[in-house]
Amino acid sequence: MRAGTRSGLLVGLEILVPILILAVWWVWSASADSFYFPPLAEILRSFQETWLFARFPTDVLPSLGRMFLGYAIAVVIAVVSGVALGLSVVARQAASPLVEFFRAIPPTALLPFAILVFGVGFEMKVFIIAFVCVWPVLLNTIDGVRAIDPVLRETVRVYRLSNVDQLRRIVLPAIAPQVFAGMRTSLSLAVILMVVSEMVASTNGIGYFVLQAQRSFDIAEMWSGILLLGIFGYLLNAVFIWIERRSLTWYRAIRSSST
Amino acid sequence: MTVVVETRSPSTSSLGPGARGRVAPTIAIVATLVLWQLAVTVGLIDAQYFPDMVSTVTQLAGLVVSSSFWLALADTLMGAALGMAWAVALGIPLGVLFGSTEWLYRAFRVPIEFLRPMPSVALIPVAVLVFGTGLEGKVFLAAFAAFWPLFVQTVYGMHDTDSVVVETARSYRVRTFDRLWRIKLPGALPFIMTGARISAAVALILAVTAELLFSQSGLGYEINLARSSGAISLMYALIIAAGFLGLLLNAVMVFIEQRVLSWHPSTRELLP
Amino acid sequence: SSGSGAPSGDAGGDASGELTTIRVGILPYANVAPLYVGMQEGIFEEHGFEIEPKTFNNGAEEVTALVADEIDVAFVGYFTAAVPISKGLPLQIISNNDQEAAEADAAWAAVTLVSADSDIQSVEDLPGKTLAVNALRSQAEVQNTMSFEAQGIDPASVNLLEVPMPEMGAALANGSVDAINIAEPFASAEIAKGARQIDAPLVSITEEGENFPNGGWAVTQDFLARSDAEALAEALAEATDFTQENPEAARAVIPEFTALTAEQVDSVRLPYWSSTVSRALVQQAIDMADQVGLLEDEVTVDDLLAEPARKFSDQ
Amino acid sequence: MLVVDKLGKTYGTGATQYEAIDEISFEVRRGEFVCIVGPSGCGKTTLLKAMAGLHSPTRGVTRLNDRAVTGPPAEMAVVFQEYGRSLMPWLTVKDNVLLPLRSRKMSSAERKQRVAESLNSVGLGAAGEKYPWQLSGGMQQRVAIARALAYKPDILLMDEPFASVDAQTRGDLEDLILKVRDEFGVTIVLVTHDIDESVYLSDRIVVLTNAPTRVNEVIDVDLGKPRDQVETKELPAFAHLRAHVYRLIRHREAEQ
Amino acid sequence: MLVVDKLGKTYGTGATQYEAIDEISFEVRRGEFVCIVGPSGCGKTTLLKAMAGLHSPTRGVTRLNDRAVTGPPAEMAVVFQEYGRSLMPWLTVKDNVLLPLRSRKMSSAERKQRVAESLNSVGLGAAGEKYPWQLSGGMQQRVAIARALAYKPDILLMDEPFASVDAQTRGDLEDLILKVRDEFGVTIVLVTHDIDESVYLSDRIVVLTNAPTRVNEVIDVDLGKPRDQVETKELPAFAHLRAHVYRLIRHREAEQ
Ligand SMILES: Nc1ncnc2c1ncn2[C@@H]1O[C@H](COP(=O)(O)OP(=O)(O)OP(=O)(O)O)[C@@H](O)[C@H]1O
Ligand SMILES: Nc1ncnc2c1ncn2[C@@H]1O[C@H](COP(=O)(O)OP(=O)(O)OP(=O)(O)O)[C@@H](O)[C@H]1O
Ligand SMILES: [Mg+2]
Ligand SMILES: [Mg+2]
Repeated sequence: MRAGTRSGLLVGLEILVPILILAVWWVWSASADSFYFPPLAEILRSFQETWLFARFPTDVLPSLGRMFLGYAIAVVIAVVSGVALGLSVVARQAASPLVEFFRAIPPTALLPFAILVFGVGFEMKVFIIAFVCVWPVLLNTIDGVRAIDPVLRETVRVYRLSNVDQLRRIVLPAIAPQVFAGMRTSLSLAVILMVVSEMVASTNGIGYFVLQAQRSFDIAEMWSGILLLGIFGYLLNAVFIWIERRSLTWYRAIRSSST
Repeated sequence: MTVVVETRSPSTSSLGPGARGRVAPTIAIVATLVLWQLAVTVGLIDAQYFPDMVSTVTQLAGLVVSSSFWLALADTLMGAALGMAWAVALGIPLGVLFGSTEWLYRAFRVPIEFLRPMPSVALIPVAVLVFGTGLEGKVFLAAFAAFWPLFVQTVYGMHDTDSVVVETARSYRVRTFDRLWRIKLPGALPFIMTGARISAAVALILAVTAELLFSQSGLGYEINLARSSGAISLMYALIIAAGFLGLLLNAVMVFIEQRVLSWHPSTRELLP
Repeated sequence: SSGSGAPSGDAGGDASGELTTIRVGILPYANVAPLYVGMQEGIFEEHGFEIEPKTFNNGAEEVTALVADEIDVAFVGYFTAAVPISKGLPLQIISNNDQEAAEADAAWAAVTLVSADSDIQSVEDLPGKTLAVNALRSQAEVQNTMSFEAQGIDPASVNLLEVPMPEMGAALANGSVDAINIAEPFASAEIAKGARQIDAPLVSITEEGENFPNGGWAVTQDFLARSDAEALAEALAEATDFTQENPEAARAVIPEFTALTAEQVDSVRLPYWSSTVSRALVQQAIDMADQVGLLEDEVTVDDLLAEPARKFSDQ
Repeated sequence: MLVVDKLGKTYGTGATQYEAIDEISFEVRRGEFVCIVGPSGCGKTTLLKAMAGLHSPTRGVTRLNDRAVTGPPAEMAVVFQEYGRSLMPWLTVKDNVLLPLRSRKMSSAERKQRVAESLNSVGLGAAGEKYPWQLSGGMQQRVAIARALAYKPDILLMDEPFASVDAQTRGDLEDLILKVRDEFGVTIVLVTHDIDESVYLSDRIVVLTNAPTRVNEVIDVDLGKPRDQVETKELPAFAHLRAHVYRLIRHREAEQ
Repeated sequence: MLVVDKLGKTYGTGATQYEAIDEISFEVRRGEFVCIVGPSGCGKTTLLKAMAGLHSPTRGVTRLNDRAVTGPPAEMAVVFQEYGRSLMPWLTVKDNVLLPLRSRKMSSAERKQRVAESLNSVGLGAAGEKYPWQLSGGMQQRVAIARALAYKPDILLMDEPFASVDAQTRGDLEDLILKVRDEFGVTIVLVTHDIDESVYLSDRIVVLTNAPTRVNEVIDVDLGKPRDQVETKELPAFAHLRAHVYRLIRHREAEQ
């Protein structure tokens, strides 16, 4: 019962605080009279007109599709190569300068190359999203593999587990907590890069809409797009946390307080 | 043959460990450069729009002797370093706070997850309006973007403390400060250091991006000039320079990591 | 160096011999050569100004910086200026800067190119094809729409796709687009690589011999209230006209603020610089923008052109 | 002083629900040494953690000086069965022992002194600068004991604290703990599997049954004080008690 | 069969260098049961890991059937002293035991059978669906033992495998291991702190000195087979051996 009231309080907080923030924003923006910070009421009106649900199929769905594809590709590539690099000193030494080099390249600076190789369409955008999302997961995977408990490593060696078993049943579960941390960061990057990639050669998409609005000084529209991005960010994360909780029960049991 | 344990050549290797550590990356870098040159020479990539390796490296060599290049580099580095410093100064303490106080985290989860996917491009008007087009605007964008990976990783790291350690701290009534500073934080350090390395690159990327869009100096500014003038090999030479900055920043991060994580399995296995 | 040192104030202008610092937002294109020529020739100094240029990547950032008082003056296209003005931002243009050429083969602001081996011979072949433009919902979209209408083509039949200008060549080369609407210095470079010019939209929509206005120098209403606003407008106008008369001076300064080499500068088409602008053509630009739906409230020539600029406009 | 009152613990809910402790009641007097013995998995650790206020029991309550225990009470130290995991790998042995003292009011010299003393007393005077992962299992366990001793608690709960040390060291540590109890009047509750040890150390022994666990018997150990590794163990009463405890534990139901 | 030849181990370099094992030589014959005893921290775990090919020694070599051991040999199983950390927290008890069998050629029914049998033999038949962190310390230790038994190794190395189980279970497990040895001819090397246990189980006992460690004495244990918890321990030879081993361990230098 005590646990019940506690979680009830937490849910209440989680709802109350955003409402408070919105209220403050409402009051402040109503009196601010700034061109770039229009009243919240205006933003909400524009939000309702734009997204509920006029542009939903035309702008939202294509954006999300590209985002998920890029994200998925990034995660797969990052985990596969991260495991390889985490396991082999030589591979890690060899790849390290290249990895550190490429992940410091701004995605916007990569656009020319991406356009040349992938054209201006779908593939280019997916590439840009994947290119950026790959690094947080990759680094976390490598570091996660390197942090595997030495006693577990020894157990694995002693019992001569097959490579498949080592990967599937030891390495992947062991690194999962840290990989999830990386995926969480990358998820937000995917949303950001969805917008950046739509700076080029787009005819639809949330990012495209925000940038067009910004360029044509439709500031309330721009904020409505940003609002939508934020809402997506929140929802995606909520789904993510839900999945994570389900897959890491064991981890929560041995980490931090169990009471 | 085992996967999980690093395959290390025994100490009887004819090359010293240091030399061996340099051979593999050298081979990898040379191979990449050769592949690049081949891809352009063979025509896999259109040479009119993508420079070959030799001409880009020549460009870069030309840049290296010009002082304005180094000034630009220093400007970018300054923006990235300050942005990173802010990200560290805010991201880790807030991550510790939110990672250790559940009601706080729950209370601000919505605004946090709302802000996290804010694209920097959409924030540029805000950055320009509030912080201007100088160093401050650049630092703001770099700090804003670099904050999140550090913050998220710190929050995750705070949950990575062993439950027995937590119970130990509780039973000895270790005071809050020590519990955070000497128990939770060190326990979270492996995650935090990974986050710091991600953030360092993000700070650099955003510093360059800010320069691309509104700054008056720095690598991004030079890249923008080169791009808008169609000077392709110059542009790629500058992009490579940005990559080198990333290598430099990472070297710093690895240096720090090896010190603060000397107790961690991932680092201590490197010890003899 | 970043972070402007001395913010310019109203004080210290005319009376004493001290120079007022003016922070000017520019785009790194040949268009803004008059600013540098004027600095070189001491024209701004004569009028009591010291110029501090700041480079931006696009007009929208410049407008934001203007509003944030990060810069005093910005070089903006007429379309870029008309849109925020129609939405209530207090901007005006105090001096005209450049215009499109009168002839298609000298056009520099916008030419439509196709690759050498393309089936497309003229604008008539464009329907059903994809045309890359620098930015949608802006000048590029407006000028092409109008050009198509003027040449009897349904604008809706051509797919416009946004591609940054530096990447248009690559996009044309790898076949992701069929034609590109491109400006200098890229246009010359692409033509040198064999691309064929099939249109120059701003030439197609004007009468024989007319120069369509391209861009001018914008300030905020606050700046206009300053006593030295007019002097700045005069200085800009003088520099603009001097540059048009001395193209070699222009070619000499361009490498300073772009990454173009001296040889490249020699081969690019230069803008047509003029401090005067036709009110009728400015009105046409506004109408075109309105027609494409870019404007919110109605904008007149007088909303767009500030007092000093109007003085220089031919009636 | 410390009263365990009808304490019960059920882990989990629904299908995976497991009743570890049915109902346990006993009390520990001030300055008393009580050993808890019982079959593996019967709930000794669970019981100890509930007494330490680390777990909340499903039923019943622990009372310390008539106040219900809801969190770890001040002046109580715990030596965990998972000693290895209870040491911070990022702190040296010295700092591990020092950590709980930081929140206590005393001069830093005094702290250092206490750390050095307690490390010496467990035979690890030379290992202070090492890290826990550079120590053997038995050494780690002794660090955990040293940490508890340096804390100078009023109540000391220990969960199989000597499981990983050799016979000689075990004897030494047993005597050390007895000495600490006599000197400072510490109340000690110790879980052990070694029946000799339980008889040797205790004033009373609480013998538990298999899960769902109850108290099988509480045995008074009247072997007098002080105890001596050789002499005490040669007493006929010792042999008798030992056999008695052993028989109690043997009487276990088939498989749990 | 298994020969430890002048094996030595020095941890670290420079100032923090620590010589754990000076030089150890002994051999284990096929089907033999050898116990290793020695003071806490003397290098028993280090020695065992070197024999398993998990560490490379600083000096000397281990040979298995005349071939130097450089990695864990096939058909060898190890029960680690840190049993808790050697179990995968994401796998159920059953899957933990099953894991090493996956790479062995046998039908899946046979695998299941083996898992069930070995879990039953350590008294955990009912805990198969639980996760390691839902078990008590002693139960975890028994899972680690079950995993080694299910693997049916030719050589079994165990590092204090019964440290966390109660006296009754300990006796049962001791007899279980002896039975396994007799049935399958497994060669067993076991590290223990319990002197009774070492005498009861062994054919020979290797007694180690303090660090830097050498072999103090190798004792032949002629107590015949089979052994019995009651009868064997009543033999005069048992008491004699036990006292002998105890004396050897007592003869330790001051503080290490
Ligand atoms: N987190 C948990 N979830 C579910 N069951 C648990 C949990 N912790 C312990 N148990 C169960 O409770 C019972 C008692 O566990 P406990 O650790 O208290 O035993 P113990 O007496 O300390 O045993 P040992 O002597 O082996 O350490 C065991 O059967 C165990 O499986
Ligand atoms: N990774 C390491 N780095 C440095 N020293 C180490 C390391 N591992 C072990 N040692 C040292 O080597 C010595 C022997 O350790 P080992 O674990 O082999 O002892 P042990 O005989 O198994 O002791 P116990 O009975 O307590 O388990 C100890 O003094 C220990 O401090
Ligand atoms: Mg226990
Ligand atoms: Mg050991």
